[in-house]
Amino acid sequence: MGAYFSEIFLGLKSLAIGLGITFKEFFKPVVTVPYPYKTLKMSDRYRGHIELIENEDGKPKCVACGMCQRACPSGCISLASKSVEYEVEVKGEMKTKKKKVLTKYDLNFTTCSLCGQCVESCGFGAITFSKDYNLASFRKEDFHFDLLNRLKERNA
Amino acid sequence: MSLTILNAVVAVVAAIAFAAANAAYLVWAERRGAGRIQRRPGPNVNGPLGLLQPPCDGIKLMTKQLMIPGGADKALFMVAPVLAMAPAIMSFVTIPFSETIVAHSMNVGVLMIFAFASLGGMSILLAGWGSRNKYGVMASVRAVSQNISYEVPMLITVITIVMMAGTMNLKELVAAQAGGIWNWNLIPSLSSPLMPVSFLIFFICSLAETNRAPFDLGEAESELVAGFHTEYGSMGFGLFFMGEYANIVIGASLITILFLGGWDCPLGLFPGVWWFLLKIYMLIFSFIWIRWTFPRTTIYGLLNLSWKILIPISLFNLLLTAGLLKVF
Amino acid sequence: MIKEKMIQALSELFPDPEPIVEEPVVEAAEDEAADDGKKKKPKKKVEPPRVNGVLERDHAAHGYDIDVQLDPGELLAAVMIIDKAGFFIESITGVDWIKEKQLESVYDFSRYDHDLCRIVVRTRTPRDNPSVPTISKIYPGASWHERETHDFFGIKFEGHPHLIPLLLPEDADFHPLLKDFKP
Amino acid sequence: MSGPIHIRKDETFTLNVGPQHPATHGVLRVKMEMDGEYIVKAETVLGYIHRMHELMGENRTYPQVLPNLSRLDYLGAMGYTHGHVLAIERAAGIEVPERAEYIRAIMVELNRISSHLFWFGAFVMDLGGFTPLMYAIQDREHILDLMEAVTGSRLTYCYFRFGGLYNDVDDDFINATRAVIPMLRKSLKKYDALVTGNIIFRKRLEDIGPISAEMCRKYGATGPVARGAGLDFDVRKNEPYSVYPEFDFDIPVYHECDSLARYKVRMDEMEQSLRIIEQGLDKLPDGPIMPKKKPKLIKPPVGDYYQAVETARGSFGIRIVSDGTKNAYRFKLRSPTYSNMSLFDEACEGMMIMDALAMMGSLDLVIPEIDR
Repeated sequence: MGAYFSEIFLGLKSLAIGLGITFKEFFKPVVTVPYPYKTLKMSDRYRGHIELIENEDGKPKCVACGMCQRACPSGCISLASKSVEYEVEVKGEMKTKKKKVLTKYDLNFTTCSLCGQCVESCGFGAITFSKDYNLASFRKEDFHFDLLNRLKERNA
Repeated sequence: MSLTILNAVVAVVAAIAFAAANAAYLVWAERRGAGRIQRRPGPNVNGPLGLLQPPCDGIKLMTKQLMIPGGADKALFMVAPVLAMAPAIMSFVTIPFSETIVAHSMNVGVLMIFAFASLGGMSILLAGWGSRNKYGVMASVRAVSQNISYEVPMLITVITIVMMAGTMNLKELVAAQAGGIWNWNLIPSLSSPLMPVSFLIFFICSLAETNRAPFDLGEAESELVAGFHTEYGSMGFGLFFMGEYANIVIGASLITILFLGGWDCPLGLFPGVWWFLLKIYMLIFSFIWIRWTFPRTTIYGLLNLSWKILIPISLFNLLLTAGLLKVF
Repeated sequence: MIKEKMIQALSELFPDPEPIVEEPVVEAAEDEAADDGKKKKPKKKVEPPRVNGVLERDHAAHGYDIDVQLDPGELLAAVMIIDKAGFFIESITGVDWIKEKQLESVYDFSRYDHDLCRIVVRTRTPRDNPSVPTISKIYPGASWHERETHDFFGIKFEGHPHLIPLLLPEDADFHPLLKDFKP
Repeated sequence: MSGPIHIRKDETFTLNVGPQHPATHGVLRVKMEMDGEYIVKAETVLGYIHRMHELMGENRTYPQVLPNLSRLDYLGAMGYTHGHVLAIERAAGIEVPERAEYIRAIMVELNRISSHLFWFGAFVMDLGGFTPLMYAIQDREHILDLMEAVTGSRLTYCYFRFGGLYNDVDDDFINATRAVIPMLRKSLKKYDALVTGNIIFRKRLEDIGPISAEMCRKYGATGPVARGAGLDFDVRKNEPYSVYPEFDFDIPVYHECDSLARYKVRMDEMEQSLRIIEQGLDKLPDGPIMPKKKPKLIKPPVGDYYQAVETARGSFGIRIVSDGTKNAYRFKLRSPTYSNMSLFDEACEGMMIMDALAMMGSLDLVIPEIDR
């Protein structure tokens, strides 16, 4: 009989403690961020989709070596390049040299798993993560990013 | 007192309006309250403080298609939500908000409210059975056994009070408690020392009767998906929802009338009807507060609570009160 | 120590003439040496497939202690010994040795107590008709692992009560982890 | 609770719990034969989000598989990646700098806490209490912020590399972590008062869903499920790896075998993880986070390698059969919940559905990890 009443009493007490905790929380300030009206700043290392980095001339640093393409586990990077001849001054005389210039750098963000292997594999520091996370669309095609274009738009 | 047709129409319309407004804005209050408890704002986009949320929800529910699942019993499926709402509205007719504001004062008011409350269980049974859903059937069986076992301690507690006041008229029950807080039934008196316990029992039972958490076994969303209203959409679901909140208002009013002195004012600052409303909304807040604090009980835990704890204690209280009434 | 005991108990399953019992020991020693030297000697590669028997392995290098290879017929006996010694079943998987035209099913057992010992039991069956007795009678938990292995490799577990696809669709008639699987 | 005394075979019905059901936390389906509220027989059907990670592991080079591992278990991704890198390091013989190992341990433990916190919330939600989930998520958010600042992502980290780490932690992280620890301790006390002591909660879990030690052994259950059955088994202690031998921590073991025991194990484990993080921060040595010489292409020598780690859900095993090329010949993932879930069919027989679902919650299921 004693156990019966003590169980009722202890049960009621535990319920009261619970109610006390939620009552205290009731008066504490709200912790959520009303997302579309207010946004949080992403941390410096936030890994969004990748973005090309420009050099001093506003041209992409990328030398189109294709390392990122090979490193990508999902095969979502595709790039194309063409050879361009250019003149450079070596020891006082002008010489014609060939180099690869990036003509296309497509990122298929629908299959990207944001692992960062591409950025790590890049030996030239030519790609970086963007801080872009407000990505939503009804069309798949919106996530086939043309990074060269994005770079141009950024510069413009 | 004779009831003219005009009187009746006005009473029913007022009751429906009160029930509907309460149901709509209690949903809002519940969501805001839950939000505050969980430290988030709750609905706050539609209108100031999200006050336009209930009309938006209502419009959404009304414009949705009413789907009747294949193989369902159409008649029962359609009747059940109406049956959930109607008794709740009918019960409002007899509830006295103050000495004068009452649609129709009956001398069996308590009995009438309990009679209508039992119909609520019926609607759940029909909804679960009629929608041809296994979850629905399981939930309705649960809900009915729950309703039956909780009506017993509830009625025993009411008998205690009726015995003390000597009337079943709700108005007279309040009148019997007039004259200050110490006269309320909540406060133990010489003839009924266990009244706070009775209050607690009645409070728990009204939680269970209205299918509120932690006794919401009828809709137990984590195991029975949505329980008896799994198959309901659009306004069918809306009616169940409104019925639930209307029942909460009735439960709170009944507690106020039976234990908290109805419109009796402890300080007398403003008219009694405001005190009455204040009391019921305080009780409703505690309902909301409890819902967002506790996990759900099990069905056997629920029945154990009723048959092993609430009924013996309330019976004991009844006998004690009867004996003491004889003595004093 | 449980390791020595288990090696003893499992070795008794191979009562063959002495040279075969000897051989695994030699191989084990060689294997250790190979691990230490990082690079396998070229002659290792042309060595014939492993002979059935018990091998002791270095836990630090391989992650398991005892490596048993046996015929499917002896599997149940070995698993019963392991069960009696109080091991729990960790996983069952397969490996497709397509060059040798064999399918290997691999059983991992480990212990709950601090006497660390992981036993790997391997058994090979021909690739064209892979069939291994089920151990789900001894370890009911093996049932799912065997169904999974059946899904992926098509190894039939004889006597399994419910050998239907678990992870693959119910009507799957392909075995994706076979090396000649073309999606 | 025992089952119904008398079952008539012709009076049972089949109830499909899932693939879409609030209690299964994903796309798991349990076909239950019911007699009223009692379960007569249950059969779990898996594979609704089976993605064949093992085949991907064979088709891709070793570094390319790295992101896959965090897709196994989205709540405790670090632990799984840890197992993977340790296995490859064991196979290829790569030395890991000490600092990297310490950071790994800190990260794994942080992730374990965040996983347990989310489980705690989801579990109480299974039982019908919604609010603890929100509190748990608030606390988890602090941990995710910490981890985001270092790793760059919030859920699927891909932070460990063979031989080291993707990037180093800074003082900000260390200070922020030190600040978060007492806050979490306070929250754990709050949960204790709000949930653990609650009579309704206890009544729902005590003596419900018994899983005995012998059953654990027969089904290979590990992690909190085994520890709730009185088995003192934690890979961090039993088969020490990484820098765990350096830390002083206890393995919580409860002998009640019921759902409450499993709940308590996890709640105590959070405290132990906090202790490990504290010690890790104190002991964190200076130095590089990547080895000086690391093979450009990872080609483990021919052989068969196994690595077990203790994740939030139990012992995760990874077996790599290498044929000496840059792809694995066989890439086997032994997921802990797969084994833990396999005993559900037997354990839930004769239980009532709400108890069975409470027990299912106490197993801490993450479906992508079961289906792989």
